[in-house]
Amino acid sequence: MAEPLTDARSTGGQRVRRLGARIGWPLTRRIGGAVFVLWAVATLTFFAVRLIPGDPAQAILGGPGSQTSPEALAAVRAEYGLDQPVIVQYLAQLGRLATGDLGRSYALNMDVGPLVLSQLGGTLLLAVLALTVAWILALGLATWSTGRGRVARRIGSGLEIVAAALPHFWLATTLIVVASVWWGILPPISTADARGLVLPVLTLAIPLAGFLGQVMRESLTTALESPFVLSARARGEGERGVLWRHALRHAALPAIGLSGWAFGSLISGAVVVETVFARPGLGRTLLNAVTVRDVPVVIGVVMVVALAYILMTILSDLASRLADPRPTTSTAGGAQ
Amino acid sequence: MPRPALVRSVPLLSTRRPLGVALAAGVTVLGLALTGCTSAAPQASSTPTAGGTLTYASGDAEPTCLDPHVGGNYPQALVSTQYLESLVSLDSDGTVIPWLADSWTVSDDGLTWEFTLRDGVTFSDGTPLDAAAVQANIAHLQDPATGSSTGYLALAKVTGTEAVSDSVVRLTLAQPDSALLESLSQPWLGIESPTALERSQDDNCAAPVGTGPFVVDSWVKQNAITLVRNDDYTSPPADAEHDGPAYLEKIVWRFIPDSASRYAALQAGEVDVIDNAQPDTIAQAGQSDSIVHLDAPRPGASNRIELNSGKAPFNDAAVREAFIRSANVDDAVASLFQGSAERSYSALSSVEPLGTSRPELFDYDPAAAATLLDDAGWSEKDADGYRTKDGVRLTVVFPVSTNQSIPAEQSLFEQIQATAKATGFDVQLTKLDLSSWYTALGSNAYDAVSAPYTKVGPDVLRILFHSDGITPAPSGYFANHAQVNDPELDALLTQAGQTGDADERATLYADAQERILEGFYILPLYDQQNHFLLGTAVQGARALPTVSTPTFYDAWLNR
Amino acid sequence: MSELEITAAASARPGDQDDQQDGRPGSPSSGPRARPSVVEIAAGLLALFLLVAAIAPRLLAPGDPLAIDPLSAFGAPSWSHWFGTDESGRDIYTRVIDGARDSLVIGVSATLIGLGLGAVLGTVAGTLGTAVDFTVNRFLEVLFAFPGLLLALLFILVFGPGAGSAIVAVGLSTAPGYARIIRAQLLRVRSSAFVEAATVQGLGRGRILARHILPNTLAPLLVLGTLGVGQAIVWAAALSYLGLGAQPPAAEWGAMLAAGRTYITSAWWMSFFPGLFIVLTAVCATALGRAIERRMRHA
Amino acid sequence: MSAADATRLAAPAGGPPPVPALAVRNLSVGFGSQTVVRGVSLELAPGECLAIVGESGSGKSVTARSLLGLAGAGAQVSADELSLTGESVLGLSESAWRRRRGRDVGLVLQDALASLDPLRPIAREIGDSLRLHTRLDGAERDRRVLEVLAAVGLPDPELYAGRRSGELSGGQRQRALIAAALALDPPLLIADEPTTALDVTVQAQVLDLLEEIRDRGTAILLISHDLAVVSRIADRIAVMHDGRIVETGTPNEVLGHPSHPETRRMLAAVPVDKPRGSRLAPVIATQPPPATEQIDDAERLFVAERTRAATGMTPATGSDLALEGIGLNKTFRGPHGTVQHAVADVSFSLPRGRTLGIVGESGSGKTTTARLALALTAADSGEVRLLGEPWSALPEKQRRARRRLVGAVYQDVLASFDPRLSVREILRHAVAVAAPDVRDGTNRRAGEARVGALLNDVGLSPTLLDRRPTDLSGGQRQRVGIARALASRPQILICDEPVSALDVSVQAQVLDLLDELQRELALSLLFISHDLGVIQHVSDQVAVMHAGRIVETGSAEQVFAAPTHPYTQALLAAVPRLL
Repeated sequence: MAEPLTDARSTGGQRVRRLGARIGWPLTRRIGGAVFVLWAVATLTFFAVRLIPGDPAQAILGGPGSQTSPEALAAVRAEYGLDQPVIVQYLAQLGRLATGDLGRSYALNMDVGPLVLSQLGGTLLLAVLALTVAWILALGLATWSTGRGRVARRIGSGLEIVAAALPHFWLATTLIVVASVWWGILPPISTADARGLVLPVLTLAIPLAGFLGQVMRESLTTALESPFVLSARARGEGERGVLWRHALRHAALPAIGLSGWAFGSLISGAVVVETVFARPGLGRTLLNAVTVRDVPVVIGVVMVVALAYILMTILSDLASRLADPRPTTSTAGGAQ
Repeated sequence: MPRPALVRSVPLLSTRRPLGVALAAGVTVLGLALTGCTSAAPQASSTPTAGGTLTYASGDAEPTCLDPHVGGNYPQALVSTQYLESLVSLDSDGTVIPWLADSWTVSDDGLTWEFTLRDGVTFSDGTPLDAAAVQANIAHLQDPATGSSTGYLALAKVTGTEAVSDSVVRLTLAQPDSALLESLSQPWLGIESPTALERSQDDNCAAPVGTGPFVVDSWVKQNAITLVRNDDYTSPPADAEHDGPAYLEKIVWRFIPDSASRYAALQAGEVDVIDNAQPDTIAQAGQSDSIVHLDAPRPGASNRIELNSGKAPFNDAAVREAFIRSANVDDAVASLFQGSAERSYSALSSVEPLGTSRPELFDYDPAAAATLLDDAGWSEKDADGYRTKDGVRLTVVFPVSTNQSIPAEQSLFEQIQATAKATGFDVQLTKLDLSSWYTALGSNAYDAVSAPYTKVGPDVLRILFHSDGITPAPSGYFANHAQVNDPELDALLTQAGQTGDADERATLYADAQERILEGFYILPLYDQQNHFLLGTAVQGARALPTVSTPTFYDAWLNR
Repeated sequence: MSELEITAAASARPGDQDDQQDGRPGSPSSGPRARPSVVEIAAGLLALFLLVAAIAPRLLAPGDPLAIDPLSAFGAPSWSHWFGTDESGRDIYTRVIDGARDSLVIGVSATLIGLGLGAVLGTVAGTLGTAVDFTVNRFLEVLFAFPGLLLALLFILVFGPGAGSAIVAVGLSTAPGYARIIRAQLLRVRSSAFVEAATVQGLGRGRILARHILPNTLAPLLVLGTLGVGQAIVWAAALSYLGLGAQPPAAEWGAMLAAGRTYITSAWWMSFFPGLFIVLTAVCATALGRAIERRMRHA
Repeated sequence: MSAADATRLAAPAGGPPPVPALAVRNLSVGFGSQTVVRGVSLELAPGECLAIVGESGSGKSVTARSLLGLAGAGAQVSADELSLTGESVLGLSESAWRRRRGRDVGLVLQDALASLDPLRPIAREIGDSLRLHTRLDGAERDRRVLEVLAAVGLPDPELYAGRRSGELSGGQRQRALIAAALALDPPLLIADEPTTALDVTVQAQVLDLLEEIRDRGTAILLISHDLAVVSRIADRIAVMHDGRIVETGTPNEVLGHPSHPETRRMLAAVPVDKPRGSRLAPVIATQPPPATEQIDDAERLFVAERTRAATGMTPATGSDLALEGIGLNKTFRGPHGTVQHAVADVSFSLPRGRTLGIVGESGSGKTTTARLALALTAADSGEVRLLGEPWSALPEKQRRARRRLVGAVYQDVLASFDPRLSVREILRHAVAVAAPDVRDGTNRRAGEARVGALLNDVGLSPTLLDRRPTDLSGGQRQRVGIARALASRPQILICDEPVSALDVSVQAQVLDLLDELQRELALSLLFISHDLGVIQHVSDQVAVMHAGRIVETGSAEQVFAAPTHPYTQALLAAVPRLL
């Protein structure tokens, strides 16, 4: 499909400028909002982790199972500032965070920054791939089951509902048993090559595809009944053209808006999936850190996840705006 | 196909266990279950070939530091066995044999030990192994900044070191310690390069330097540790199968916490060895041509439920006995462990020669239990069928660590819960993560608990049952979970720990065990399970007879 | 009066049917009153079954869900044990039936907490002025930026594991989603023509809120709740997998599923049936929610 | 212009009878058991414009869509003949249909905003037919798109080609939609209500365009509900009713000498040029008056109350103006800090018992004026006074008590009802707001009676009381809306486009009803509409709004007979009239 733009320079330029104006101001507001959210997330996490029973100094010295001396505990408390009043610790923590310093892990003998960075890639890759695959699955099912009559529609929406109801860990195990143990075609754990990604990505993508598909199907039905689809048919457009050139784009809009939320749920899913498939990543780091009360790592991971979530939301807003350049913009939904 | 020891089948257990001090029982040592079966290789006839990469999948938690001096838990021991070596080792009969130390002597008063080091051994960074290196290691272990727990306690009686010559190092003790050699044999006291120890703790944790057959090459957190062959290796223990460098070129050491995934990975051939194998997979492996089972129960204490005698209701020996009599353990072990674990009636692991077994004390006898409870005043029953006394329900709070108890063991507790309910006990199981579990113990909020303890030799009894162990460390940690406070028992255990005479020691430990078992402080279940499953390609792998960690020095791949 | 009567008569003429878009009876607005579909009937029957299981489990499964029988452990599905037995020889069918109560209680109460909290937050944000709206919105954004599972994890670590904690934790982590939906709905209703019409009639703010805005805002809650129950059960199951859910020996589906997963290669039925019921419940809830939604939309 | 176009332009008018662009014999369309088109026959020659006129539900749109093979899922279409440009299309396969659509026949729908994909630039929409039916490459298609856009009279096609329908004005949009249908220059163009949503001046332009297209040789099938609109360009008119064509003929024949009663009824309902106060809908007393005792009671009560209201109507203050706007200004802030003057310096006065009509095109500020009059929006400056007393200046709390004096009737009446409520509840609430005794529940029976009376007032049967508005027809809904507005016995009714969404015969009934009520209840009406005919018919005074200002005001006779402002003149010139 060729861009039918007649005068790319002027109209294109104008469009870019108009788009810029539409996005520019919200973007600055977004950045302000993001800083606020990060601050609040850090604060909430700081105090929440503090509520968990257990002594951080003990966590630093190898956990509650180790046999530490009072002197060692005191030394650690002083070193990490744990003997300071909570508010001082909190401010110190904020100060460090403001300069980008995520602090030092209690349990892992390393700085949180490098740790989180090293784990971030795997999780992001997993989440982005899962999101992509979920989109492909949802779109595929929607296109397959539309315009094929009631039975196909029923099957399609039935599959979506079932998919959305699958618990991650159960799905993961079932996939392992079927694909790895019975068929022996895919490794059950993460491997260096891409094959190891298939099952984890599917595990995350299938339930998500169910959600996206449900949302998409509703708007797809609306779009297919709209006058512009009738117009397109009247021009001689076939089912496929109607679907791909017109209806799907409308159907995708609400689902695009949901992508920010979807990303958040993928991170939750990653906690389980990374454990089952023995993949390195933020989810596993988080789970481990929480169980050993490794406060700096918990805060660090949560901050990074929050930041990624915010970026994802901005991206999905941006994608919404690009997909739907109409001026009435709906904010990205955080709906379930 | 000479199958390796399925001699004793066993339970398994999972993650980190705190290790206590090793005590030394001079000469006496424990035979491992691997007796006569050091190799898991199915084809004895083949000639070892060099090269290849072995992938090991561990179900234990990933260590936070690869230097077992720091802290000191079982996962560290597992991996450090591949690159660190100790001064002495044990052979499969439990005899202490030379390793980095060629020979040793002890003074008559038992307070001075001299070790002569093996010649021509260098660490993989080129630093020579000499007396100063051993001194540096002991100093490192005893330095509070290191944060050593297991190794620190093992060396508790060592007060000084001295380099007699380049190759002779002398240790001075405050009291006689007949467990010293056994302590030194443990991986947590592996000898590291003094040059490497000079580095920051972070660096040393990331890649400790030893004399072992493999070298830490890289460690990608939460993914894998890569170990490569040490081509200049010269110091195998006396019971090794061959000399010179290892056969394997590389070991990839992975962490797969999910047991189903781990087994699936082995089935799919993605990994070659897994640990913490679950009972049902062991049973399956028994019928499989492609998977071999290696059973290596850990030394020290048996797996048991400790009954908190420090408070009601278990401060009454009759109630403790009633609980033990009301629990149907035999059937549970049979069904849950599917033949991979054998019931224990002892406080000590079956690999401990000095263990005393008293099956008749642990018979399942609900009728006797009911009588005991009636007599003890728990004669009323409430609406739910639980016994009460003075309006208080007969409640047993039982925190379960999901890290330390494998699913089959958790199910076992559920079955005990069910059978004890028939007698009128309200057993309240709570699954807790490790930190919460320790917190529950530290705050004395338990009536029953199962905590594993790995340690070479019967000295473990002193740690677990001496009244000194009731007082918690500042961290809240204590080992005497049964809260046994018996001066006579204390005396027996102290004496046994210091005597140089083997017979006397045996008698003392036997007496001590009688008191413990007859006091119904514990309900023994089975040995600490330590099962490995190996792909048939892996040949020549064995567990070291010290704390049953696998060594891949002799291993090779027959692919 | 005769003129008015005449007008009345005129208005009743058959031509006055202008809302029927050019007489296309197949249009979707006409059908939905129709009798329930097969799927809806199936979902209804399943819901009934689950309800009976939750209220009177012994009616469907007379056995004791906690009765162990180690010697018949790991039994495959058979005539005497329809769903097989678990690692302690307990009958899985009995346990699944018995678990309906726990699972439904968890699902329903978690959803109620989430919805209740969401309704309060959403309503407060939508009615108490821009400052409150701004504050609540920022708060919701913060909650959204938290991975839901982490919120649940933290909560459980602070308050200890167990079904109660799991309920509150799942409720908490679903609340922001509900709050946003409710707030959006409230804003939509608030700016709707009928609210304006009520203003024109001279109705006071409070009355409009009570009589028009809140009822119309909260009407979709039933649908949301029905859809949410299934998801809450799935969530609670995830917590059970991480060992933070219901405590033994409770026959909660998530816990059973998590326990059975260990034996997936040797005893698939241990995880299959609890999993099947989780999925069935979620599907059933979704189908019912959809059905209610359709009927409400066209009512 | 393409080559094909050029030939067609040059085609001689005479010669042998040309192949008809469209020939239909005995077309029937049914959905399930219901037949909506019964035996329709049509023929259309090239360069001819045939208009099918009918009200909603008459089957005209289904007929049109059947000609494209798009009658819809489940439609059973049968005909003795159905041919496009001489070729039969009966029983064509879907793919064969697809090849013809857009090439042999183009479709223009109502409401271009929805009929053009709002997410795609119009150039793409227009280019789609080219892409589907030709082998032109991208650049050639772009060129052709610009040609077509120019041909439909879109100024500066290059600028607009990249815009989406939402970024165009109504007229531009409709032109683009026509351009999309014309991209391949099909011999037949079917236009389904192409001007319905448009302002009158734009409507005139679009009609001009269609005329031009017809004159170029394209056959046009025009579907409309509006006789006046089609009379302007149609060569022949077919009146459709209840699935049948009841009358066909030239505009002169059909409009001048209608033979079928349905045609006559439709003609009578057109308000244009009908004097104020004359009836639009025929008076047919087919239904006896509701005669239950209860209604009689209600009636008596109502009459008594009305008498009371009439006596109490004597103004407490001396003003004889019901509603007065003085120097109203209202601006809105645009998306990027731009300021839009929705209403600028607007003053109006509505004498008691009279009707002030405000007429203007979309965007002229008339709805904002209505909101200002209702005090739903606060003016930036200026004031609205009610019965000579402050109204807009009051705080809402004080105003609330006086709100019952002002009723409102809305265009989208369905949206103005709480969806949860039945007709009975809607009216009962409305009665309760105005009457405290009913609200307290102390006089529930009186409330019920009043509801019955109101329903009777607006000519609705009490059997509708327990229905929900969604189950009513548009006319019935609007009657309920009026009943609600009357519940508080207002002295003023503000009607914002109350009949725009209605068919012309229903519109006639509603207008008659309002007229009736005004006289009965001595109401003052502020009547806002874009429809000059309606305004002319209902108003005593008229104000013409344009771009936020009132450009002309005066008595209806004066404004319509001798408009002074050029805009009013243009507006009036554009009004489609019957012949």
